[in-house]
Amino acid sequence: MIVGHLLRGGLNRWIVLSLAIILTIGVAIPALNLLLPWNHPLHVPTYIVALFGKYLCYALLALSLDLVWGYVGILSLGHGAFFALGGYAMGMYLMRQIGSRGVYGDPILPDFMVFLNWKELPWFWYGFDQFWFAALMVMIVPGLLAFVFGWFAFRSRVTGVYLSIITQAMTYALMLAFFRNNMGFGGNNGLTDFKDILGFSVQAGETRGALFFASAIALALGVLFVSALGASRYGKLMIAVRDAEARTRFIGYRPEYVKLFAFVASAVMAGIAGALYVPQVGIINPGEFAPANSIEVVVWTAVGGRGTIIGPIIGAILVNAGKSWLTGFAPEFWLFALGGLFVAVTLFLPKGIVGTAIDGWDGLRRMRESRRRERGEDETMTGHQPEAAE
Amino acid sequence: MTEAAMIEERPVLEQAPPHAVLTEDEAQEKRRRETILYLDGVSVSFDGFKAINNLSFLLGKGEMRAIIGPNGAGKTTMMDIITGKTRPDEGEVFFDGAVDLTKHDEPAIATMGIGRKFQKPTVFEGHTVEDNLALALSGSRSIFASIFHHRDAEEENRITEILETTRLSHLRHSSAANLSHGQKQWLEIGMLLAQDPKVLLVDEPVAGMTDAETAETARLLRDIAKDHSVVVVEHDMGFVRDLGVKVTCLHEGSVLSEGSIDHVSSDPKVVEVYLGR
Amino acid sequence: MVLIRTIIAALFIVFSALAAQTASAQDDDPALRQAIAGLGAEKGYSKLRKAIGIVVETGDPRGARVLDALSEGDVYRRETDGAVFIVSGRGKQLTLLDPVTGDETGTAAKSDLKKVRVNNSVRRSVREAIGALTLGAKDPGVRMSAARTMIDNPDPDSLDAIDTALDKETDADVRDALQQARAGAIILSDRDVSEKVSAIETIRDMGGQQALSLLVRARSGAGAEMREATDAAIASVRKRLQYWSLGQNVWYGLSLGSVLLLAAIGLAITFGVMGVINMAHGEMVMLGAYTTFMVQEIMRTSFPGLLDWSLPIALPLAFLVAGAVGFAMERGVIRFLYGRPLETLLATWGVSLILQQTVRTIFGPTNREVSNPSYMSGAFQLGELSITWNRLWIVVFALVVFGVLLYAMNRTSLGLKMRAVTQNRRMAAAMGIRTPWVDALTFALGSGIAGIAGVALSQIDNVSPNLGQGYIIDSFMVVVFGGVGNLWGTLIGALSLGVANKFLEPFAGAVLGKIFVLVFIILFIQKRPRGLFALKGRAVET
Amino acid sequence: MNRIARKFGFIALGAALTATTAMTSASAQEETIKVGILHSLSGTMAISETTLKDAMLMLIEQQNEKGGLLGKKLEAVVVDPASDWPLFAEKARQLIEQDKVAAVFGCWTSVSRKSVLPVFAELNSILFYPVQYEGEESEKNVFYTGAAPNQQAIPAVDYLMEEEGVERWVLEGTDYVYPRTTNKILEQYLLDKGVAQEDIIVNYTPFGFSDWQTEVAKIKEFGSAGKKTAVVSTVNGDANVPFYKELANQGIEAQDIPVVAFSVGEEELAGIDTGPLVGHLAAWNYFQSVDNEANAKFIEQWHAFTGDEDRVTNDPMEAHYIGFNMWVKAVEKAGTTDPEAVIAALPGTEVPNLTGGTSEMLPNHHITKPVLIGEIQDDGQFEVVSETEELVPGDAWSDFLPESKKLEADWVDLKCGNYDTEAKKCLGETAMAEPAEEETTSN
Repeated sequence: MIVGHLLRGGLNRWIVLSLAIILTIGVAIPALNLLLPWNHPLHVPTYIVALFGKYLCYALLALSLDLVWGYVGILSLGHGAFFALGGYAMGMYLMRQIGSRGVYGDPILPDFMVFLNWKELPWFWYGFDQFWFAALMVMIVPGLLAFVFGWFAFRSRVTGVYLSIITQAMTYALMLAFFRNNMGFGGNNGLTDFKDILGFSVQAGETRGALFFASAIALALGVLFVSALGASRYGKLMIAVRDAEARTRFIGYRPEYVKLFAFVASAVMAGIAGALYVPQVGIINPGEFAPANSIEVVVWTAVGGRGTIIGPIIGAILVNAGKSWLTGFAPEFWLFALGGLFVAVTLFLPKGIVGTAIDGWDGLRRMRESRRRERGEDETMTGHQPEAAE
Repeated sequence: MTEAAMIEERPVLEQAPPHAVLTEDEAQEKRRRETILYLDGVSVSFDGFKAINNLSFLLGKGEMRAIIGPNGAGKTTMMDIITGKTRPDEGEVFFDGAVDLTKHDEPAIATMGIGRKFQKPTVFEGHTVEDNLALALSGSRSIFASIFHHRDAEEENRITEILETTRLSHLRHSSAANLSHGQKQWLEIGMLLAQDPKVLLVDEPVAGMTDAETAETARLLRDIAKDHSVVVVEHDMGFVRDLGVKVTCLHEGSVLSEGSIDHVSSDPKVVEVYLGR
Repeated sequence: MVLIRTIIAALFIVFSALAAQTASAQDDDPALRQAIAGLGAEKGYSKLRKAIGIVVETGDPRGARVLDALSEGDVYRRETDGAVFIVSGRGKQLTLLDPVTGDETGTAAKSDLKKVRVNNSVRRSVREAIGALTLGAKDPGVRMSAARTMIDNPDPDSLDAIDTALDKETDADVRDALQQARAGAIILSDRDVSEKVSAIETIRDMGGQQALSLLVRARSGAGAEMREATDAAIASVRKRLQYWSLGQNVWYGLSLGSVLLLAAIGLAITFGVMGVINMAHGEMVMLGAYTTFMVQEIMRTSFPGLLDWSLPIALPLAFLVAGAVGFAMERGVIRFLYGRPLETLLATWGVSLILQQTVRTIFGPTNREVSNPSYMSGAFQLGELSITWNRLWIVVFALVVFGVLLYAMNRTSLGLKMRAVTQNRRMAAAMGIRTPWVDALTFALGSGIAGIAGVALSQIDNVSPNLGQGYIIDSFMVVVFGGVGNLWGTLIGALSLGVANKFLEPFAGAVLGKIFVLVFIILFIQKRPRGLFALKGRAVET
Repeated sequence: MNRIARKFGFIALGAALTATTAMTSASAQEETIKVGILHSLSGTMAISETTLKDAMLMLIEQQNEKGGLLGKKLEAVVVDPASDWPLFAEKARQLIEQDKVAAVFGCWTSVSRKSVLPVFAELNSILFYPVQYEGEESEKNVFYTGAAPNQQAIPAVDYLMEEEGVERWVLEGTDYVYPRTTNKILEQYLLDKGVAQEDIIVNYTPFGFSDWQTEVAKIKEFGSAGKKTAVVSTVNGDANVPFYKELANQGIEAQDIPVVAFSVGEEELAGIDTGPLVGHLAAWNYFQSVDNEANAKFIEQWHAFTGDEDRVTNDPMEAHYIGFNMWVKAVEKAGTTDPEAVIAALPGTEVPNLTGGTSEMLPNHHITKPVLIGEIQDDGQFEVVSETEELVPGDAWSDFLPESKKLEADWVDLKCGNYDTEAKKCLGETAMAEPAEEETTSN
């Protein structure tokens, strides 16, 4: 699909430019970190690499939410669940990689199982010693959950607020479940103390750089995927379902499948984001399922501008950079700032930063065109002119 | 697509007893086969309120019919039942003489060839006029097909054709959100046409239109009726008269009167509940 | 503790009267004085317990005063001469009271005094001792309490005292209690079998957890001949308890349900009726709880006598505070967002963060103490149901709030206007209703109700900036489950979720129980996408 | 989607980039020694951790009044990890890498500590962790100034057995690693002491649990079996207030069923009316009510620093007091703040604690502490009813867990946090280096 999209020349130059920027950052930041000596003025500290790696994962998560919220109009308050599930799948692989280097030296069982007196590995931990299996699960587990959940919810025509609330119930229930130590996922402490990924130490600068680059690639692919999807007939169908679901049904489409596909694709994207996030921050625990986290993702997307492709990316990076900065600089004001930002964005920038900018530009262009028309100039030059008033 | 849907229905046909004497049932079935829409003894109620009460309604193949009736007469509910949005509590609903519509949902019924225009014009406001029609064009409704779909010349031609029929050619690239009320009504009718349906259900097509637009719409519908079956629900008696077709008047969920416009409008029952006051 | 304090208060009245009559004769009982002096002499808890025994042996009811003070930690020894005093007051300079009479005898610096340390086992001895000392008191209420204490702490050694008391006892209820206390003491004693068997019957008829505990204790020490009778009695008591435990679960469920109802009912207005996804709802509850805290603080410092009235006083204030914040929120933020429900979610979430942090800045991040007034403390028995007063009050309160709200929505003109505006804003405006005003008042009403809920929740939960967070998700579940826009749905939804939760909890555990309830709600919404009590009608989807 | 919009987007993206880079380049001043404080100031843990931040600020201020350290002033760097565990790791990295702090004092929950461990190991810095915890850990870069299970739980159980004659036990906890481990240790300990299996029940509730009716009724029923019963509570944080309120309301008095808690201190009691709770117990290494000069002075300073006479002191504050003084002493001894030198200098360091003794940093990076059992009083304070004769050394690896019995931590001689005394080797990293033939079995 993506290839076809490229061949058809569907890529406009802004998408190309954003891809270029993402990939440049993906290469430049690790390179500046690894190749320059620490006292070089352009040296990027490891701290920044880790921080930006995290932002890139958040950006991919926000983009995945945008796919369902911005394009299909499903406000999911449970996207953190897919992110966390992807993260857990990766975390399980990383746990298995520890092998006998755990504190108890058990070759198979992770530490938390040893001190809970588990004698053997639970069945759902099988296979996670293989990277390919874990990588598959990173996509399958969130995708499957989204499929089952969406299959029921969309077929029953659960919409709007009701859908939002039950997605919240879903992530809340998962959080409670993962908090249980009996579940076999490490309870409240989650999975930590990772050593290797694919044989490379997760602490090594090179691995960090590679993970950072992988995150940038994943984000770039996400941008490509969403823009290709948006430009296809299916993309138009998503907008159609968002704006007039009943109409699509009466011209023969099944909106539940339109939603389901977007929901599953989005969950898989979120899962991948989670999987890249975990080795970079070094921990995954049930707190990631907290409903508040999912709401925050919604906020990033809203701040940047939903229904646009770079909006959620910008939103995720800006809000999180603000968070990193304020929680270090003026901890007491962090929540005031965040709260104020939500209120301000919904009141003054309902379409988000990017959406508002588009509107502003459209208005400007229309004004210029009408002025040109007044001057009697021909308007054949544009194929996309706004409607000519009769 | 329509073919496929009908093949599915064959077993229903075979259930009819193959043998001999023309019983009452068989006579009815024969009558049914000649219709495009067949409603018999249909009732539906919401919370005890009977919206449709033992309604029987037949629409012949290629026929255009106007339906009138006061608010709450059950006009929209009848359309809901035909298009699969509402399930009747009892009664039979058949399409094309053979397909039991009560067993299908909206998208299935739409792909069989029943198109519906809503009371309130409903188009995709986030899309251009062209894209609205493109989405409605008959063809595969599968999600994966839509991802890899590429518009071909034939489709382009079809869109151009419909734009001409509905007189929206000059607005081809405009956003649907910027259309006037009347233009939206036409676009919606155009989307119906793009589906290439056998039956069009048109709910209040001229509500909120100027007289000129109304006349234009009547002409458009008559055009369409040449090769489609059409049901038009309308309050505007002048418009109904303009259409010049058989009229059914509904009241409290069942048929009050049926016949030519002159017959119905002079029916004392109709005058009492609807026309006069 | 409370119980003992009341006994002492009653005793005090009795004895001050007595003391007045026979002042000089009894005032200086050297045996009692000496026994009391022993309390300060010995180090170590076991020796202290022996000293308490000596005070009891004097049989002098006036010994109860010093013993009570001892268990309260108010008995000190003067370092210089080893004399024992009851001490009152705080700070560096303390007032000394005579341990026998309670009269003031001077003051001393804290550094000159050594506190007589007590622990639970000492307190237990004191409690038993006071029981023994007060069995002969004048007031039947005090005797009853003493008898009850003896039921709770059966001791074969006290049999003689009980028998003496029984001989003199005239009050029927106290006699029954004494009989039970006696039975309890007998089955633990080494009396003969026939006496024990009849005692077991008495205990069996008494029923309840207490009886079960006694019987089980008796069984472990019983000989073969006793075992059968004990087992039968145990089985009979257990069976009765089982039936009651069903009722107990229903009660727990209702009381949890009423908490959910209280938390959700304001949301049923702001979310259910107005369609605002009000994520700041929990913070309104929190504001109500902090209002209660403020009221109690003021009461405590300025009007200590009114402390028990703090809740009734806090109710209207909490309503006003939360209502005013709600009003400001509607005017400042929400009114720009009607028709965009999902965006109200974001804005109100922002407001909730700001409110939380504001409260954290003003009151600090730690829990604040809100005490239970006396009428909300403790529990009473209804058959074998143990019903705590605070839960009972909360159930009653939740139902009253629900009733009042239902009345306000359905029977008052404001309620009529509210419903008119939410159903058809333009039509309502056309009819001359000032819709912005009604919107603001409706939102203020919903918030105010949340504030009232906060007053009640402050009685059972933490009063901290995070208070609201704990309830917001549950509240939404209740409203969505019950059916948006339907107050009855909220009531039924809250109570049934509460009961379901409490029936699941005993065998699934608290966490799994809650997960099951959540999964159930998710599945239920598939079946009825608009909740339990959805409004049906001609589809108006287009 | 539109062109200028994207352009706008890139500007914003650029702005975000520059903002983040700008903040990293805030240059460190050379004259001060920086000390990182990593405690949540918002979110669910703010309730406990904010106090510790204040305590640290006070300690640093006092040290500066005394003339600082190595002739330099100390400078506190406060960050807010907002009760968000991955954020703890990020903030730790920021403190060490960007702010170049000499040591970090912080964390409360186990998971926050686990989250920052790899960061401290990688960047080789020092963390002082002030909270009682589940043990089963000994890291080169971490110094545990809170209690290990043997410094809290076991003496408390001993007290209940001996003094109160308890024979039946309810182990009630929040479902996370500290209660799980503590309860496992206690269960084994009780079984070893001859308590029958049916006289022990273990029960877990979720975080922030607020409806305790069923659980308390269960305790009451369990307690009515004719044997003296006690509850050992590892219930955490916010769940405690409703727990104690329900206990009081259902009439469970300390004289009948005492509750001994390991996570309830003065700070937690500040939110409860303790009248009905008099006599319930807690086990800690410090109580505000401890009567001696050092403590009186500390409390006075604390009240002066916070400007609030009602602010209480608690055990983790004392742990920071000890930890900070140990660090100061070790830095003076090493003559540098270089982590490697300070880590080497810390074991063996002795400083006075606030309960009248002298605590010592042990080679396993835990410290020696007295164990105090206190009963709740109606003024929200504890009264000490029992105290260990000598200081108890913290044990990183419990002797009551089969897996950790054989493990030993010693960073002085063995240079290992988990030395297997049976296999005579250091587990973990070195196990990797050695050939995998002699793999340890999981039993």
